[in-house]
Amino acid sequence: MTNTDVAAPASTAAAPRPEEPRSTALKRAALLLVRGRTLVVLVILVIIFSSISSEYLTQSNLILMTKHVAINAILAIGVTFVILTGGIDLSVGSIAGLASMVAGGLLFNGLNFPGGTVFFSVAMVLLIGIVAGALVGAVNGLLITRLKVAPFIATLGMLYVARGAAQLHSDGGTYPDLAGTEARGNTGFGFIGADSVLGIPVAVWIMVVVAAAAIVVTTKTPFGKRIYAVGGNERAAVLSGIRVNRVKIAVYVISGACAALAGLLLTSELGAAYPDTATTYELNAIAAAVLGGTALAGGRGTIIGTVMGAFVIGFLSDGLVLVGVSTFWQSVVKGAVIIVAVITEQAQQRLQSDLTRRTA
Amino acid sequence: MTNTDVAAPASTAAAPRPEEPRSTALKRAALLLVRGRTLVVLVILVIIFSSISSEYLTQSNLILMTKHVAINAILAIGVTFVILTGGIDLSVGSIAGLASMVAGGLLFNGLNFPGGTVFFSVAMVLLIGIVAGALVGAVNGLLITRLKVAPFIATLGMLYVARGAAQLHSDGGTYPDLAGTEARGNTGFGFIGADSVLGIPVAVWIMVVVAAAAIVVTTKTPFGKRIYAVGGNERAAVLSGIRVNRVKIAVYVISGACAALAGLLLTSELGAAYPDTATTYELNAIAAAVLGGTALAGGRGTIIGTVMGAFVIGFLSDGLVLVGVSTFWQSVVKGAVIIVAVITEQAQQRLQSDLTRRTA
Amino acid sequence: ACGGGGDGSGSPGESAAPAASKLIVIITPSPDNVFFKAEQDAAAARAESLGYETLVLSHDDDPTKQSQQFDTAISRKAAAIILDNAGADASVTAIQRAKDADIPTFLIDREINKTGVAVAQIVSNNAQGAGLGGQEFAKLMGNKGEYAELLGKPTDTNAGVRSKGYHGVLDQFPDLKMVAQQSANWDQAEALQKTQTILQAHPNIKGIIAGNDTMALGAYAAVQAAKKDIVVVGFDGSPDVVSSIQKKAIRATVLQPASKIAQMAVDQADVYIKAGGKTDQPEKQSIDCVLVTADNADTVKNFAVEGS
Amino acid sequence: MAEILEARNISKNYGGVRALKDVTFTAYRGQVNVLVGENGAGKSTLMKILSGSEQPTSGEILLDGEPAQLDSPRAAQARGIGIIHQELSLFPNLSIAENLFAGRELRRGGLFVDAGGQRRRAREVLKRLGQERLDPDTLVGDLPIGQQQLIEIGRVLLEDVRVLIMDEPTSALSNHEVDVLFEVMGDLRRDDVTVIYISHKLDEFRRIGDWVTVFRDGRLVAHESMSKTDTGWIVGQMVGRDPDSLYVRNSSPVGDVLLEVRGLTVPGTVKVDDVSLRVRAGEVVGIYGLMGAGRTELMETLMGMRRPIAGNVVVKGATEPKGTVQARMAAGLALVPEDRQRDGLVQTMSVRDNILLATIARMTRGGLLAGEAEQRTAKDKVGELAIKIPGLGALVTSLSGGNQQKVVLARALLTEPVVLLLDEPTRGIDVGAKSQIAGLMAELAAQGFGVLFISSELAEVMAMADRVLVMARGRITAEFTAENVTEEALVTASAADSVLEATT
Ligand SMILES: Nc1ncnc2c1ncn2[C@@H]1O[C@H](COP(=O)(O)OP(=O)(O)OP(=O)(O)O)[C@@H](O)[C@H]1O
Ligand SMILES: Nc1ncnc2c1ncn2[C@@H]1O[C@H](COP(=O)(O)OP(=O)(O)OP(=O)(O)O)[C@@H](O)[C@H]1O
Ligand SMILES: O[C@@H]1[C@H](O)[C@H](O)CO[C@H]1O
Ligand SMILES: [Mg+2]
Ligand SMILES: [Mg+2]
Repeated sequence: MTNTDVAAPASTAAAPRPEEPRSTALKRAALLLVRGRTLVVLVILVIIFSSISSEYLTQSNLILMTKHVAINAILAIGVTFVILTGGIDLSVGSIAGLASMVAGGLLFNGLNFPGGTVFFSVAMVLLIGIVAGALVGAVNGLLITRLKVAPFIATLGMLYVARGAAQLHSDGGTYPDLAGTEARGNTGFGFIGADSVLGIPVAVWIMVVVAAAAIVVTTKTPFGKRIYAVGGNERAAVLSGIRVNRVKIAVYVISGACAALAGLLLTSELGAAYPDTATTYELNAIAAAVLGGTALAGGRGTIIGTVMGAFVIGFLSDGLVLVGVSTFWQSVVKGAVIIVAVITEQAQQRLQSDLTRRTA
Repeated sequence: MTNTDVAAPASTAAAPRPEEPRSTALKRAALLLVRGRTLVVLVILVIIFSSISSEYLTQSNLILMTKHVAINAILAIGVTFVILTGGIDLSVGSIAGLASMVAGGLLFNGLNFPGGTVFFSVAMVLLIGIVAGALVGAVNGLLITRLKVAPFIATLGMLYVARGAAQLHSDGGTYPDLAGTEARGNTGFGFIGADSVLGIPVAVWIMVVVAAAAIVVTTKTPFGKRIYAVGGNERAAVLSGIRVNRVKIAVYVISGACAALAGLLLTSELGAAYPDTATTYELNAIAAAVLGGTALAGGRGTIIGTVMGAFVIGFLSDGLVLVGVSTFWQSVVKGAVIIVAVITEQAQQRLQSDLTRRTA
Repeated sequence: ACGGGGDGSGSPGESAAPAASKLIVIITPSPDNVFFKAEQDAAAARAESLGYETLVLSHDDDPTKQSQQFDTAISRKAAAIILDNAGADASVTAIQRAKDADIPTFLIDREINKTGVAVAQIVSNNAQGAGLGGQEFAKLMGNKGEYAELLGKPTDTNAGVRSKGYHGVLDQFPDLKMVAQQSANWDQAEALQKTQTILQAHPNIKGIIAGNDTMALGAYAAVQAAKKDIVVVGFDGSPDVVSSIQKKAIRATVLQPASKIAQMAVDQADVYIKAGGKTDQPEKQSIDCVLVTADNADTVKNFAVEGS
Repeated sequence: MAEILEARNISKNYGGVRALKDVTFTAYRGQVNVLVGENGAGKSTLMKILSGSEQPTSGEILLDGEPAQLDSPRAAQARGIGIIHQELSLFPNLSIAENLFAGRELRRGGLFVDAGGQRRRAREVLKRLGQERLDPDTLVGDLPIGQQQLIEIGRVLLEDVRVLIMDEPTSALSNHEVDVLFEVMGDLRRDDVTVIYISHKLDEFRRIGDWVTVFRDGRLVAHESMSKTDTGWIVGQMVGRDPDSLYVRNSSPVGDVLLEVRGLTVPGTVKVDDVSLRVRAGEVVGIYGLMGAGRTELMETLMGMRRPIAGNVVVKGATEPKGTVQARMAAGLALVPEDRQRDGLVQTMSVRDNILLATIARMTRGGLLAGEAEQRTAKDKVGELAIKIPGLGALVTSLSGGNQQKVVLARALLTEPVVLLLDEPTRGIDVGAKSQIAGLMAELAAQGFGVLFISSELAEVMAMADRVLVMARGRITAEFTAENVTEEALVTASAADSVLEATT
């Protein structure tokens, strides 16, 4: 019976087939629901919290929560690149911290030459911070591709090294005031983290730009296809002439740069750089990617899913604070949501493969 | 030239071939060296530190360092069971914290019934703490086997849930005094963490017992062989009639129990239970296992290697403190040592597979 | 472990021969917070000027790490330990262990929940300071309106003492209404994000009182971002907050003489070492705090009011 | 003729795929029951059901006439049913002895593994399989594939089996090893053990089988005593048509030398030793050899996946010095690998993405992918190679084996190669797909490509190649033209120790 249906060409599958419309239609509805699973989780959260607090669903709170989401989303987008190739990056929190200190040091102390001290413009400082993050990412990539260190270990080692470097940068201290001075031509660091444009925080705009760029790169460029190929089957990728090592180094560089950017946003918002900036943020970033449907084995996942995952985590955390839940329950609920969301992911996959078989 | 040698049939390779004994002998020596690689790293560390500080190689300092190693070693032994099956356990630090609070609460407050309060003996409290850890491990195992949640995610979620539970247990507070009273029959909790027997701290004895038991289990029992089988080829394990799910649940239970034990030792040593006990210790435990040669992909690794790995990390950290290296440099050096040790592991594997091929 | 219930004077009855070592180990939380950096620097400088070697460590608020650092201090036969501890209860055994090894510990900044273990507990008078801070906050608020409180780390007694001190004053004003209270764990970034969310939930908030200055800085960053006019008061008197007060941003803080306390601890340790196990000070010593507002901010430098 | 195991009215659905449709199959006691059929016909599925690792959607299983509940591999094992799976299911990280006893370790004192006992019995089994020189402590991962397959067989010999299912046990065995296996099977039959044997190698199973059952498209289409059948009949039942035109021979005129290999040498376990060869335009050249002869290694080296220590590769008269995959691809080589699952397909990607993977950079406009160009290119290739797909966006894993192979071929062709390297292009695919692939090779040669392919099947290499090279131990040991090649000559040369002079 159903057998003919397997062979049916794609073009006819769209048309409803009279033999078994009911269960298929139902299953299709279910599929639609689970495909947008992360969105569904998010909507449920919003409904719950807004029924508890009338402040939750206000425009200003939505904007604020989105701003909080931005930092983790940017970290998570970078990490998603890495995970898509089948790797992992545990060092993003530390890289964010290091970039924060590099930028903080340049703004606060400038760069000391034997001949004197140079101060850079804010734009230059941001660029240097991001480049620093990208360089650390490149070291990760080289360790992984050239020295064949497992990504978990290479980036775990880097987690310690980069954090230590951040602490050494100021001997443990904080760069307290990053406002800069007119004389030094380095004012305006607050813009990216604290200002708004058209009523939307600059950090949110930056997240949107980063996400859009990442979506284009992953879905519309040869490089993007190669990322998926490397994660899907590395040996097949090699045989297809893909320079697997280059792709891998590139994703760690992207991850490092995103981490640095996130660190800089955080620092700008705070107006101070301290070496423990973004400690343990890697876990949130990885959780966002996985919540959004990225497979840790590589080859499967989307940027948009990751962003949704970051929204779920952020809207959840802020909601819990807003309604006054204690920090401790916040931790429990967060862990439970991560697990539950992934359980539904499993359900989705089973249902989906079931359906694509019969409707493909 | 070397070419003939590669082609030599397996059977003749065992006999020394006159043409080129030198390079083979050299390679064999090298192989011996890399097989005990973690030991070599340890010896190098000891040499370096004792040449800097005369205090390093004293008996009392060695005992002390070994005691510090004990906690991480016990955690790492548990994690090794999990990694051998190809899984990962990120929740061990949190489980240690939870067990600490469970025990702390029982000693400090007892168990409140409607009818009154019951206090348990220290032995019972220890048992309950360990069972609590084992239960959390069982939940991990069930999530992973029944609900098919990836180990990374299941245990990441549990990292938050168990930590939150630990905090909720005392509403964030510390159980300050665990000495117990004679009246309540619950004195002596300090024994496992703070006392010595025959000049050796009890914690070290416990580590020795746990390690010995783990070695026997992994190398001498059918269960141990099955752990390696599951990690080596899970599908084949299923087809061999191995109850893969049971094996997996068992390793998470073991890991949870070891984590709890480590948490209890820590608590006993501190004489107080606080909810943040052992935060982020999972990273050190995983690092010890990997340093000791356990492959994150599963199927390869030894308990003894893990213990050596824990010694390297512990002797390194303590050495850095002893010679007065700043905390920040400690972090950098530790990260670097993790990476470097794994790079040599890669070298070992290449050399070893090269040699076994030719000497098999 | 039966050394409890001492005489409270801080000098254990008999002491062993003076330690041969000239090492003073200084252990504090992470110098991320300038307050602790100031402690470290002041203690180290004073110890070195007195001819000691120093080993400066931070326990990052992890009592286990602190305990292991104590072990190291013991194994290096330190002459004394200066400690800003990682937990009022979880630090006791480590200090006891040091005492059992004839190494005196001098606590600074944070107390522990036991006497007779450490030789000295030199802390600022948190209750008195919080009273000052509370009064100033009430005054700045005009004795009315909604406010929020940011609490410190729950494991740190100072967090509780300060909160109690604040409320001892604030609760007397019926029109002052606390609408939110969250712990930000002494952390700047956490204070920022939590304050932002609190401001969402309670848009009418007129003031935020924080348990220390790093949290006040985080809270103020949130206030600034929200472009609101909200009174922020901190505690510590850290240079960053003092300069913020000069700019009329953060409105007040309570200065703890961090450097002075650290120096006192070293001085007493020196006396103790040289006198073979005695100081003439009581164990519990509290140093009064000073209110810092725009009026006297110019006279404050590095956790000290000039001329005082 | 007692029936011991009977599957009655078995159907099996995987989601929407019906792998088995109302199959009733009988295995006779003490006989070798052969199962044949095209790829995907459902043979392995039925065997998985009989051995407890899959459950039927409907139908029942009778053992000794009684309904049997085989809900796990353990349950089947307990009833005396053992299976050698089609895909090797060994533990590369464990020793031979540990592999043999995995899941049913010998015990000492009830608690501990009796390692000594296991080793002893392992030696016995190895001896029975003609591998007495193997040390039971050797790691299985260090063994060549053929020996691994023997270990897999050894696992079942250790069990007390009454029914032994062997799903393509010889796919990686050399002729000699096949002979040993058949001797063992003879012994088993004498011990009244029932064997169910699956193979695609027609000449092979005819030697050993008592009964033959043919599957087609999930149904059992024929069941006959072996002696009453001939090869033609079997193939006819399998493909549902006349088996005449199985292989198409290339007959295009030969042109310039497109690929010249000189003195290529690669060290390693399986090595390539001083190999020289030429492939001309319009020519189909086959490489025959035993497992481990180094043919795959040769191909991989040509393609830049391995580093030679000596020799060079000349494509269209120009030496290609860099030896990276990219450079070799640019020079005009393309490889369709031996193991398409491991080296060919990206399982997580669609048919379209898999086809375009190697040439994706050409599909851009302004740096971004041009969707229409992708769609058009992929569609053209699908049409050209007559690949059967549900849609270009479907996951590549939803295709049948033969069609997956064509997807990899399509990708290779898109790189516009001058010489195609095909490593076992017909391995594990059924007779129908084989003849299609053979036709494609001839067609490509006619278009002026050079084709160099590897095959382990005598009949196939003799039928398809214009010229046959034989490799043994990394060396080319003989060369034949289509006219003068004989089975005997190929077999002799493939077992050669020294380099024979080419007999052309
Ligand atoms: N786990 C599975 N999920 C979905 N479909 C499957 C699964 N296993 C087998 N099939 C499908 O069932 C059908 C029969 O497969 P089976 O492996 O039994 O074929 P076979 O006769 O053994 O082929 P071959 O000769 O290639 O080994 C095929 O269409 C296959 O794609
Ligand atoms: N002992 C071994 N260790 C690791 N890999 C091996 C070993 N033996 C074989 N292989 C690999 O397994 C694959 C198949 O090996 P096989 O024995 O078929 O070699 P081959 O010479 O390519 O054989 P064929 O000529 O049949 O292709 C090859 O990629 C080979 O490199
Ligand atoms: O007293 C100190 C300071 O207030 C610091 O800011 C946080 O920790 C407290 O113990
Ligand atoms: Mg099959
Ligand atoms: Mg091959």
